[in-house]
Amino acid sequence: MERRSTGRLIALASVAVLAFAACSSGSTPSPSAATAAPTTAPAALTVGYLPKDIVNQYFAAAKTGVDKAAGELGGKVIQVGPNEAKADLQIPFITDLTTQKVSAIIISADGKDEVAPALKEAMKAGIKVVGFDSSPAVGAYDVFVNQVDFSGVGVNLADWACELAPSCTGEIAILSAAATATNQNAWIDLMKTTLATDKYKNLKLVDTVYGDDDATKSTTQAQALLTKYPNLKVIVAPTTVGILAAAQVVKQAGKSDSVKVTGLGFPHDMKPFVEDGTSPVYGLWNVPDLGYLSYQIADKLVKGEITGKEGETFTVKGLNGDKPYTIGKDSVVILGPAFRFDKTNLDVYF
Amino acid sequence: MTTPVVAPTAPSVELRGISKHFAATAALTDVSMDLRAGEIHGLVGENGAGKSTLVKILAGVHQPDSGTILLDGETTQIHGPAHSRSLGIAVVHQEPRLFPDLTVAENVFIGHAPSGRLGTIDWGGTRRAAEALFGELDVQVDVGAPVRGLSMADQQLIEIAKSLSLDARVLILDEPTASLSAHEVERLFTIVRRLRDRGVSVLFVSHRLDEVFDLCDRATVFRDGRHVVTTATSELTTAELVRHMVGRTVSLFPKVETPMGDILLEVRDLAKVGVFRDVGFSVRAGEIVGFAGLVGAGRTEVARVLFGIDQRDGGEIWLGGTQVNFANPSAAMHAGIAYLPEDRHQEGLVLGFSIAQNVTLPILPRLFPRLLIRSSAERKVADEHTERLNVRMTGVDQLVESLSGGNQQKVVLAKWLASGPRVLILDEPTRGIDIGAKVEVHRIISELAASGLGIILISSDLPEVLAMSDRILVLHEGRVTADIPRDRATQERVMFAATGSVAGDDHPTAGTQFTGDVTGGGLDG
Amino acid sequence: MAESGVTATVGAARTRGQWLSMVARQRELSLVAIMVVLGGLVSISAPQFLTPSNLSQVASLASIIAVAAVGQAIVVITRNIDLSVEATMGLVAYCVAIVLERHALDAPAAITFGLGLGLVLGMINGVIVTLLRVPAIVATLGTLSIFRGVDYLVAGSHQVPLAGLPPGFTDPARDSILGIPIFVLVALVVVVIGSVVLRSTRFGRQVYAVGSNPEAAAVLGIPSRLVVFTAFSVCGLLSGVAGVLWVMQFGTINGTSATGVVLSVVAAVVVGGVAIFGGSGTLAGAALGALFLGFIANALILVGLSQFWLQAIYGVVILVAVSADALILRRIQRATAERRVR
Amino acid sequence: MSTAVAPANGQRRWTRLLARWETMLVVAVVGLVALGASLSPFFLTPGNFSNLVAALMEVAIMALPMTLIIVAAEIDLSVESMAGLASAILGFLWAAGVPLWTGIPVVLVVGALGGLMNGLLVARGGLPSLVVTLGTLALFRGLALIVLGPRGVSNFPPAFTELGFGHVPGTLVPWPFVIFLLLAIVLGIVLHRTWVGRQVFAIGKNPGTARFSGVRVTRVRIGLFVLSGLVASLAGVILTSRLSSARADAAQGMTLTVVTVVLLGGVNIFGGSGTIPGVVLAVLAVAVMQNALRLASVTVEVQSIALGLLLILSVVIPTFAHQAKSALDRVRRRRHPPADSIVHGEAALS
Repeated sequence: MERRSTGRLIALASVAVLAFAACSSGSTPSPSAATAAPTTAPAALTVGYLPKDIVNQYFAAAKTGVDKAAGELGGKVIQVGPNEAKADLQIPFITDLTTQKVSAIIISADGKDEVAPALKEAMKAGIKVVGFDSSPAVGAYDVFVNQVDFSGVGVNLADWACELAPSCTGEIAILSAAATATNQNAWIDLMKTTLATDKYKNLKLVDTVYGDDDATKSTTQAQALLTKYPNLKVIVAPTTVGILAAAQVVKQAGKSDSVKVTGLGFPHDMKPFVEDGTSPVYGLWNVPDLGYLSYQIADKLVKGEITGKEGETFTVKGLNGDKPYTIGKDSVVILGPAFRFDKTNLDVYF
Repeated sequence: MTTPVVAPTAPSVELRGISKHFAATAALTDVSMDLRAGEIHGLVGENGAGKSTLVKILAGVHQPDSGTILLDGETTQIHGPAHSRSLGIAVVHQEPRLFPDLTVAENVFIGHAPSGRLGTIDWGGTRRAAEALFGELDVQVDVGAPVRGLSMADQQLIEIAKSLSLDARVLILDEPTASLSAHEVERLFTIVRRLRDRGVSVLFVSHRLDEVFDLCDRATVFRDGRHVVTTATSELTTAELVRHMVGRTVSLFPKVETPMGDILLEVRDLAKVGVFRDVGFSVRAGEIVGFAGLVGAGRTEVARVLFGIDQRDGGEIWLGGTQVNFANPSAAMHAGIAYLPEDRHQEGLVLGFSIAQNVTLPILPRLFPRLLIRSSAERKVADEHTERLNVRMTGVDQLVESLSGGNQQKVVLAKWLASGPRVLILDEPTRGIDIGAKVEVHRIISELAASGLGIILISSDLPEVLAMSDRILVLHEGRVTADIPRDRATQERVMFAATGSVAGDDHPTAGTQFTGDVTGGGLDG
Repeated sequence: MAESGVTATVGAARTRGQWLSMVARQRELSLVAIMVVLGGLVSISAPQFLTPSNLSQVASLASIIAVAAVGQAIVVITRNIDLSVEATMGLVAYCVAIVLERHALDAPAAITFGLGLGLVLGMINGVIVTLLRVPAIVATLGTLSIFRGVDYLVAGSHQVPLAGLPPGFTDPARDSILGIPIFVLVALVVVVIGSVVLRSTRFGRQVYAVGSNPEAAAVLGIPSRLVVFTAFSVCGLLSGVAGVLWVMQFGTINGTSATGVVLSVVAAVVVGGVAIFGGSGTLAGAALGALFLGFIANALILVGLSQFWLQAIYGVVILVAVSADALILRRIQRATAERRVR
Repeated sequence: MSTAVAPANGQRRWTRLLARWETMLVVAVVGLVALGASLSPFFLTPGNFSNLVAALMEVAIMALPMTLIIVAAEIDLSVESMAGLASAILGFLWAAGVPLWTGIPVVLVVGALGGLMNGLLVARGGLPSLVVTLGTLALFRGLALIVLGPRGVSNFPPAFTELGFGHVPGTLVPWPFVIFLLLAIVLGIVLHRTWVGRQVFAIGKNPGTARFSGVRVTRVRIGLFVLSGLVASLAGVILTSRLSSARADAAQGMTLTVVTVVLLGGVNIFGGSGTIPGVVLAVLAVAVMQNALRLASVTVEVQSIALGLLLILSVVIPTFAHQAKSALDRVRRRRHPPADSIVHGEAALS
């Protein structure tokens, strides 16, 4: 009995392995695997690209821009990063990049203070630090590339909500990322101040919930919103994960007509919802450009063309209509205004 | 060999000249006996008489070295347990092997449940069949309830029902009453008699002679692996039966007479609900007090309370003139009590440890007050005590699991001697160890007594108790039924007391109660 | 006299242990009862709680966990545990999503593939535990990080969006038949089939036997290793089902999908009254456990009690459940002990 | 299942194999260092070694009491949440203006109390530690979230940050590593050189005998859980300091790594055997591996796969060595039976 069963087990086991191979072949090769060990001495520009986490496609999109720039300027990019957006997981990568003496680090901080000490160490070691997307603490970077004019986003969000709510009236709710997320909180605050103005007096912000940029949590939260506020008009989700979850929930609940979704999202994700009217209007900045600009700045910093001091100016071909960028307070550079996606520009796609 | 008997029926099982050896030891030598359809046949004998070996042979666990087995007159080889079962032989063990989480019905039919369409188990059928079975036994059990929570007795009934479900022709009960209360025993008997009347041949292995008389039509006595006699119980008296059983003198190390000191330990009206009560006795320095009685009579339970493992519900314990109450074993240890437990592997030794580590385990805190273990000191202590008991070993760093049973037991003894006790409680100190080691252990025990320790010797080996003890305390169903001084102690006396029927002149000590009811009795192994 | 004595004893002997063990066996009922009461209380402050739409949403979400919990329960009943379920779910979810996005397979084929993959991953656990003799907790702790690692490896930073899935693929997540959400039906089917198998087949009883008393099982010649292997395989298969449901529920799938789910699954099993040391428990219990936890989560949000309380309440629920089990068991045993010699 | 006690007769070989296991670990560490050196020119730089250990210190520190607990045939899954709770409370108190020299002791006391709770439920309540600590895993995390909510507290004084991130003056040795070493030495001595440790082993191998030998089993078990809770909260403090920010989700998911490291160190999951040096070596092995792979820009997913395989192999190898051994013994015994079997045969008679 035992012997026979043993035989069977082995047989099954081998089947297991085969079927397994089937799966991996049926799927994408990991992009991060593509960037394998380029750790020869950094004669050419070697830049460490350190996103919040390596599974979020937002950063994959940004990296396409980084790679583009690197290609043009003949530099090397090492992508490293945790598979969870957690600061304690991000720090070792900073220290390792420091050890590797990369010329520059392009980072989206998982926690502005958490990563600061490590980044300062890196800067001490003569490495240029460019923050993008989510800022490290001031002083822990040479330049921070802000994806968008923050106050602008606040206004935009309010405007879109107003536009989608029938005659700019009714209940609206916000589905944000983590309650700790610096960007989202800034935008939400600005949005609130905007809502306070007379034009929006009939919009009632009933609730703000947090989906932690996690598909599951965001979905649950969105569902709860629909249940909790039967006559909700608009869900504003200033996060790519949140807006997608919200749109799906609304669509699946068959409420695409009564409840609208807006916020910041990927055309790649949102296209179908623009088409079916669940989310006619939303916005985002050009993420690849964000990566592109970040690398350009890193390059300039390393080559000493700029130092990151407030008031310095520089131009990047193909961006900002070839007009010069000016480094602002706290060495912040602003990519540009968010742009609006709707039926008119369904073809714009990244 | 077999004397002619009343029962008219032909033998359903017959054993001819069965012999079985384990390595050097002869377990059974040229045993012949027969078992008839519709009879209850008692099989009695002391420790090592060979009863269990015979049972195991019938159950197919062992194959005889020589001799033949006949079933209904046909020579049969029993290849294994399964085969034995298929031949219609069912064995009910002292401790049933059931699945606590499964229902009664399922335990009865596990493996051979009636299956309905699609080969799925037909629970209705199973349930009905089980109810029918218990109906036949005239027992009302909720066959739908899980076995967990059922008493040992009820579990045995399930085992019996199981054997019925396999419609066994031969039912072997291996010491089924050892852990049953009088009432449960009575119920069991009622059922066994019913089976007998339905033509099943029952082999009833027991130490309780009165049960044998009460239940069996015939009885067979084994001694030292040999068949002594088979006879109708009606033609026997208890006294004769006992003589058949213990008709030998065991060559034990003679006890050295030692002067008694003052009273070390005194126990008054000790009680634990549902286990024992009104237990009172005293132990003097240099005295060996033997505890005789059946399994479940409460001997071990008393010891556990004395050692602080269990808490008493009533009574007083006086140690060296001061009243004591032990919250845990370490408290008892510090007060100078040591307890060599019954189960060497689960309670006596840490098998992964070396001899030294085992010996010093109880006294580590005392030995190394500054926490750090100095292995030199540890070895010294271990050497000292193991040499005293001359444990056969390569050194104290040897792992205990590589020692023989006897030497392991000596290590446990050494461990407790190392704790320097005033009173030493020995629970079945010689169970399962070879004669040689047995004699040594006996020598050690009397030496210890001679050195002024008070010793309580719990043993089911009656000759041992008789040889070693200055006084024998007999427990029966949780009460002291006799307190017999050495000079008056005989096997018969002790045995009668253990059955609750005390010969007139053995007055129990104060606080003990005499109970007249005669249920269960005889020796225990 | 003897006769009556007989019947009397057994009858008397059981009564006390009996109702206690009955309570023990009625975990399902008590869970339902609590949920009803809870539902009533919540709906006072949050009327939407008891609306069909809400209930079906909650039930659908819970059904995913329930399916996985059923698999887990089978493994736990055999005195093992499978910590790798969430990784299995995640990997299956992504593989199914990706083959759909790349049109490698059509929906039915993809689903079959997903279930197959789950089965295979379960078998891998089974082999490691039974053939390589690695304690289940260690083995599945290992495969947890291996499967998850493979998931990341396969997925990278790619995310399969809803748009990547064939139209209508996610419909089952909201559709219902005769008012019963499809997910709930799936869970029901799984529970029913599983329960029938466990209750009425040779294998099913062997599962309990192996967990309840391994020695006795060995004596009866039950092929323990084969039973355990099968249990792990089934657990993998059901994790696969859960993974597919996950795709339908959330539409967007990446390498991190289903992270952290194992806690809810094991919690559901424990709350469902399955003994962590094997031998007892029902699949219905495990499923109800999942539903119960789902209800609490939803109720908290609706009552407006911050979701931060959720974790703490989960913890308390688990502790209460396990203490209750132990308490009842102990009472039963004491009830027995008190019938010993006196 | 997991907490069942291993067959006693296997113990001897276990211990012998463990002796070998440590040597295997040493080899592994050396091998990994060599690998690292070959993978990256920066590996053997002094600075790298401090990074290498720093990244894993909280795990390493929590692994030490976990070793004792698993040796005693229990397990504590709640450590990560306790660390998180510690971080949360510390942040809460600091934000509330409580000075750190008061806050830290308070946090440590909380840790001890949490451990006490586990201990009482397991040792007195007789509940399986696996489930109990699963419950407190959720409970403690919940409390952390309730105490601090989603916000992070980060304005800690630099001196405090120094504790977690800084180095021993004049060296590159990070403070947490010093704490880890001290704790390892202390617990190593306790487990292997004192009678307390001996009692822990006795409980793990055979609780029955331990009890009958006057070992205060309940007390020891409770003590172990208290220690675990205390050290977990200490790890929480260190993490908070290293990240210079307190968060309710701190240390989330660390328990798996802790248990993995302990088992990797050769500790028997069924209790009764294991060594602190083994675990320390395992910590080094894991730290070196992760660092080497990071430096070689091998992505995190490969690391988690490698970790899982290591874990399984760490059990498979000894098991099979053991089986081979006992098979040999059986053959030998069949040739000439030792005294034991005779004795047992005789015992079987009655």
